[in-house]
Amino acid sequence: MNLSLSDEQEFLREAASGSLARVKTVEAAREALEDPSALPDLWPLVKDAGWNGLLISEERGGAGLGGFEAMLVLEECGKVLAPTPLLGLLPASAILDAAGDESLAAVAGGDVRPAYVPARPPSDIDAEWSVESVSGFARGAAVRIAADGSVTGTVAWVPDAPGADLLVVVGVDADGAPAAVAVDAADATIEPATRYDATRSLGHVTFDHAAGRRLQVTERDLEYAWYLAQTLIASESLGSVQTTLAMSLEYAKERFTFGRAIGSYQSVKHELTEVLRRMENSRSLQFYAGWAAADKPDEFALAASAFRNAAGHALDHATRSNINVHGGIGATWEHDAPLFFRRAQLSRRLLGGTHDAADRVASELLLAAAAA
Amino acid sequence: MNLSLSDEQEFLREAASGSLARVKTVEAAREALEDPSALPDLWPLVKDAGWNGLLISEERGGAGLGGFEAMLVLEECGKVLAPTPLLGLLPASAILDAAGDESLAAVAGGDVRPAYVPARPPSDIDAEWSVESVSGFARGAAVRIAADGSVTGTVAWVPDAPGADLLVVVGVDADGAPAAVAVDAADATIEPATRYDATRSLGHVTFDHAAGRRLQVTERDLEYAWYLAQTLIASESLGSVQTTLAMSLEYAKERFTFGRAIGSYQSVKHELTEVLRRMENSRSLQFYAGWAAADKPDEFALAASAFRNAAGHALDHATRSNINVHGGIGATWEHDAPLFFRRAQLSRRLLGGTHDAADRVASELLLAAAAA
Amino acid sequence: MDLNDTPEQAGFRDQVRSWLKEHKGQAPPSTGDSGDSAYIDSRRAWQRQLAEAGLAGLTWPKEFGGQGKGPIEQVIVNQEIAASGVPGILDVIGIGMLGPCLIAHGTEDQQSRYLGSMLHGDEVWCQLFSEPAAGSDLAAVQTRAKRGDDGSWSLTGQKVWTTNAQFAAYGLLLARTDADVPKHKGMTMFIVPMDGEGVTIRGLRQITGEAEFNEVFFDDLNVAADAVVGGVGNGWGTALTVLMYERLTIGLGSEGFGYRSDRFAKALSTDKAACADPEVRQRLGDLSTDLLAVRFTGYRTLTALSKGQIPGPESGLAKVTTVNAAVAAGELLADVIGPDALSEDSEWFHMISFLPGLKSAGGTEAILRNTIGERVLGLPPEPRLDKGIPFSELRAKEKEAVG
Amino acid sequence: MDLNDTPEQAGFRDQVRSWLKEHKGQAPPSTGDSGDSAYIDSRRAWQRQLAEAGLAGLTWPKEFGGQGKGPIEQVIVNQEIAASGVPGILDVIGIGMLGPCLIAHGTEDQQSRYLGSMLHGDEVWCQLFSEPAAGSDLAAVQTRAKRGDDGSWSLTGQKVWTTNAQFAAYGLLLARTDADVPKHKGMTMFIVPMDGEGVTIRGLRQITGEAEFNEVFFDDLNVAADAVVGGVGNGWGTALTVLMYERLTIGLGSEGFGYRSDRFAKALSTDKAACADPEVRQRLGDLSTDLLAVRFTGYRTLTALSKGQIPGPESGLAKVTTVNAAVAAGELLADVIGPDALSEDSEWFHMISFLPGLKSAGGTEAILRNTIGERVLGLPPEPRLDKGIPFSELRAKEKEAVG
Repeated sequence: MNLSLSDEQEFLREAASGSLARVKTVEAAREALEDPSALPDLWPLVKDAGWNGLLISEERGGAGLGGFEAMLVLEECGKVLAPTPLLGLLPASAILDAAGDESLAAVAGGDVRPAYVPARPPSDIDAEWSVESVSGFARGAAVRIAADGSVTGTVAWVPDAPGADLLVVVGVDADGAPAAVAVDAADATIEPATRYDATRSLGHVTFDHAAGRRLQVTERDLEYAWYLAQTLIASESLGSVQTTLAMSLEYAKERFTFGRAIGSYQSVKHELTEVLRRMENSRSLQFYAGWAAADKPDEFALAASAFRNAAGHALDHATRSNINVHGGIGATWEHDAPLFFRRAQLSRRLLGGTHDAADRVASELLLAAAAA
Repeated sequence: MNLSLSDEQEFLREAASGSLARVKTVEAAREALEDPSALPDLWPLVKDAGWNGLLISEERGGAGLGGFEAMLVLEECGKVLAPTPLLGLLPASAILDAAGDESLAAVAGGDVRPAYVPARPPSDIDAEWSVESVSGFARGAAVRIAADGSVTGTVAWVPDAPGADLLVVVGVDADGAPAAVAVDAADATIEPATRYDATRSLGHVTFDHAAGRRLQVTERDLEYAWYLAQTLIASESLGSVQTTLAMSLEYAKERFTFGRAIGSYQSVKHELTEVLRRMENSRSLQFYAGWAAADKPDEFALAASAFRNAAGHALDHATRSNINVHGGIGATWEHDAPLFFRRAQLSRRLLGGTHDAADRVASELLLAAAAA
Repeated sequence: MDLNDTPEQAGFRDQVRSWLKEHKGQAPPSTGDSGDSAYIDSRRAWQRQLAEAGLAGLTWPKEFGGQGKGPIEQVIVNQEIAASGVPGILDVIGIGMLGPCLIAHGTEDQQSRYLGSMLHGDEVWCQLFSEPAAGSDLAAVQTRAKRGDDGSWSLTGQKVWTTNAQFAAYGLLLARTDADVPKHKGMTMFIVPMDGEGVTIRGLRQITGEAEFNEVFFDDLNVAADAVVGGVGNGWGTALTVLMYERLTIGLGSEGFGYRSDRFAKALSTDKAACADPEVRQRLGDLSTDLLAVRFTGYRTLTALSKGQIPGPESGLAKVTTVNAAVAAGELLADVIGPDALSEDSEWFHMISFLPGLKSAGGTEAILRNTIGERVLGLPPEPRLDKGIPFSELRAKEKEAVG
Repeated sequence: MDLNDTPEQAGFRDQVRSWLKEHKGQAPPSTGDSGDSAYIDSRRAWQRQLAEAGLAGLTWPKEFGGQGKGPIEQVIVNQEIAASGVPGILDVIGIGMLGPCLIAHGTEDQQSRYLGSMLHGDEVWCQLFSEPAAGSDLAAVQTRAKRGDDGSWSLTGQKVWTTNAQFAAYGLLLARTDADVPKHKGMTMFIVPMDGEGVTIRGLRQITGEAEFNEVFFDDLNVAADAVVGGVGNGWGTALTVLMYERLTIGLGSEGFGYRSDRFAKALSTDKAACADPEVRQRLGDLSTDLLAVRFTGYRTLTALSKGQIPGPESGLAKVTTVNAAVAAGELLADVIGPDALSEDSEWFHMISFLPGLKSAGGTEAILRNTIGERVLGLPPEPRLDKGIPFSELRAKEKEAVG
């Protein structure tokens, strides 16, 4: 029984923390709300660190690391709201690596930046692969991949699609079976769709018989990519929770009211303990997801969905508590608290959202119960 | 603008409180968990007070009062967990009165005790009248009323059915249209189904081509009966919340820990303020329901459902808080707190439950939005 | 139980309604840019019209230009103004809270100098109580007033969360005049000119990006001895009067800040998938239950007012309910609509962004629950560590604890 | 990151498993009536068998009959016992918490007299700390111990929430020996015979109707001077040792009291209407998320234990999560199944009824959050009004305040 980080993992985390600390990402997150050009370009930093090749096998020029290591890097990004393109890149690179695709050397070398155009796997009550809609409660149909590899359809709110070179698209073939293709970004229409959180690059991606290269992958690979993306956005949230809690604690210790530090009042103390509780639960589920990614593939869907659900809610709760603890000042433009609040509100609704993740936890458990 | 009780209403409430105070109903609620014969027979008290004729027109021998007055009486019953048969009787008498039925004199005189065998009206997304199932999440089909008035079907968890003389049954005719019949209780099978809360008389009622007397009522009358029942069980809950809060407050003021009365701690203070908040919200909605019952029939479904939803949750919250505030002692057999907890857990799941009431609030609002 | 007007009230309502029908063509738009002086001027002019028609200062005594009527009449005016779609008075804070305070505690000179031009919108007022280190704990104000040899006062300090400061003529300011006595005892209330030398006003941007409040800095502002309201050292009592009128104004106010269940239901009703989803319906049902309750809590408050009672602290619970239900509505709408609900041009952007801060406006929920637990439920107070200690020593202690 | 056993651990697990396989036929049923002495005797005999096989007191030093192993080996034994469906030791409290306290603080005579028979189940022990007026605030115990001229002690008072008292031979009792010093300083720990003269044991029925705990009354019970554990006046320190081992025992315990998401999902899976309902699914998904997290929090605790660390107060958060998730599960099951879920013969009756009380067992959630807020997050403590005040004066103050 050893649920702790290896020395290599600790090193990876510290290196990530160190290189991200050299950029004023949080300040940029505020400025970019009014001036998108204020966002720093972190692509050189990503390449320097080799994160673009993190999930690519060593024999193909990558680092050959696993899902858990990717989560650790995203957690560091989440701590400082760093606008890296990793949420789109990493699941894409995992699919490309599974397929042994010809683009891998260029991706590992940082010459080509891929982005994942996701589709959600079926559940116990929904037999279809589906995608995000531009608007409204109903999910959209997966893009259709013709026998010649050409692609048609729309996927909304695709992370890191703007500026990507290569789109790794999950859809269904003529028989409704899941499939994936690589599409040159120039052959798709990508409508930038940044909302509320300037650090989150999003696009609505539309294909109109776009030429695609079929990728030789299994259904399992495509499921893995979806759940990997869930764990990455969850890890970002877990990172943001830590920063938010630290901010709350600092203020709760130094701010006085009625002659006492506000952190001595039960209402504040218990609220921050609740943030800690949710943070620790999310941390535990990150370990579950990391372990399942490597050693227990049958539970990865359950673990990743539970992690996503817990971390998304933890961040929402933490950012609201942070504003509460700070009183009015926490709701002002110049304060950092609103930036994390914006992150929480948007992130919770991407990639199926925490709502879908909770449903997926139920789905996995009900499937297992029915099979038992 | 005058949202307060009239002198007559105040008198009705005080009289109810006074006569119920003469019976040790709370002690009986505990004893009856092990010995059902310990329950007092409150039927003579009900007749003395004239509550059996409360909703029957004066010209038919009743008091000719309205829904709001009925709510006030049930609230007093709820304060002391009094096992009166009013939850079953009052909606039944309202239907009989609307029909001008021949049984009214006997009901008003207390010689015949009727019980309402309910059916839930359709909603925006469920076109059928339906009834409680014995078990499981799906609702049951309404009983079928043949052209000759005979009735077939089962309705589970019918309040006050055991011991009733006359069943006022809501069902659907051969065309699926709602209808009501009066059935002699001897012609039905009534399986007693008391659970968890010994003060709540319940039965599963089965009709097998039972002879029934068609009642000349409108669909509106049958809807009214359902929503009236919602407001009555909600009023009981509101009464129970008040007793529970008083119990918590007394203890919070006299119990000391770490040198302070526990009520001085924010965790206790804020939890009890939350009980107050929910209680006051329920009270406001009781006024809404009472006003709509008399003056705004188009909003009665919305008002009654909102009241039911608020009061059911308020009581659940209040009884759990009460146990919390009392610490371990509040979870012991000899304490009164568990009796109110039992009341909360069972009541919230009868007559569609708070769950259905919340859904109905949505239904009414969405219907209104679609119509606007 | 009767939700209808009495015959007298109905008559008054008819009067108000017909005046509004006749004059609504002259009204400015209900919303506008508060930094645009032309818009503000149009609102001043409209307030003057309302005042001259007897539709402003309803509850002010007649001798001060008011109508000498009761709170129910004020509500009738509020309701009719809302129903006709025109804006109400510009200076809600002055007429609702600060004017009544001058009526209660001001000198005759102050009353005759300020109340008329306040009522007619010629001079708008703002409330200068909160400070960065004195929010919920208002008695901790640090803005310092020093008396000069000539009896005039010099004010230095910072106020925050000031609504309308950018176009106000005067402010009512709570300052510390004696730091060597316990904190509730060393304060005094002043009238200050917002264009005085040493006054700097700075917009304070919120999450939304809009400057809904201001910070106001005082650097050695000089005011004459007659600027004191209610006597030197009596500032806390004077402030409590303002806070009591604040509760009253909120009690008379609209139903829950415009957060209405029918509005949310309408927005959801066009999404058929959402309308058929049991979880969406539960959430809509629950939050609507709360908002409907608040509406009738408002009627209960009015009932109490019409009987001459003043709303107690428990009316603050309606704010808690409203804000939390509106947060739940924002959550639901964003879940159903998706990220576009968060777009700056979305109908819901402001609500979703503004509510987290609103939760702590006017005292945090925790302070409110403390007050209600103690004053309404009779629960014992928290131990107070600041009782009887000179203000200057308190500050020193805090600094030491953090240092 | 590795959830698997090391080779040594795997070897030990095999050993345990094969012993259990061989002997499970001799085990009594896992549950039975604790008032039935034949059943209790069968559990004693089974504990003796486990002890003789080296499967009890794993972490006790060898010199006291234990195995001198680490906590991970204890977990392995717990897991294998649970997996094989046989009951574990009868006297979890004695072996997990009270024995270790005697090992730490007891005299040699006490150790040799009591530990062996405790380990073998011949003499079961109970913990006599809580009192009606000393629950969360354990240092407020009022049970009085008076020293006689011969050095023996006379004990009078009432204890409550005592598990196993009805068949225990001895209890470890916290009593006040000096009321004239501040409350943490005037306490002493005693070994008391449960069949002594003046001891009355009464079952304390819970909401469920079952007597899961006892009240124990002491009326002038006489114990000799050598009944003191850890020295006169050192009772608080001795009690803290027990509480530390309590946390450890819980940390080593099963996953969340048997409240597992797969069990709840199985119960729901047969109701097709419920399985297709998005609201039911959200609730199942949310509570299962929490229970899955607790499982891995347990593994994190084990990781810490295997590195020689002792679980900190934050492990109490797992209890909060578990209890609240199980309450949510009870709610959901009752909503889906209907009133029959509340029937006494329902699988869920006990859980639904027992949980509200469990929330306050072992300190309320509020106390737990205080402790974690202060010790883990470093937030400042509440002002303590009882500091340094003699216990007798505290009581008098309280009485005055209520009177």
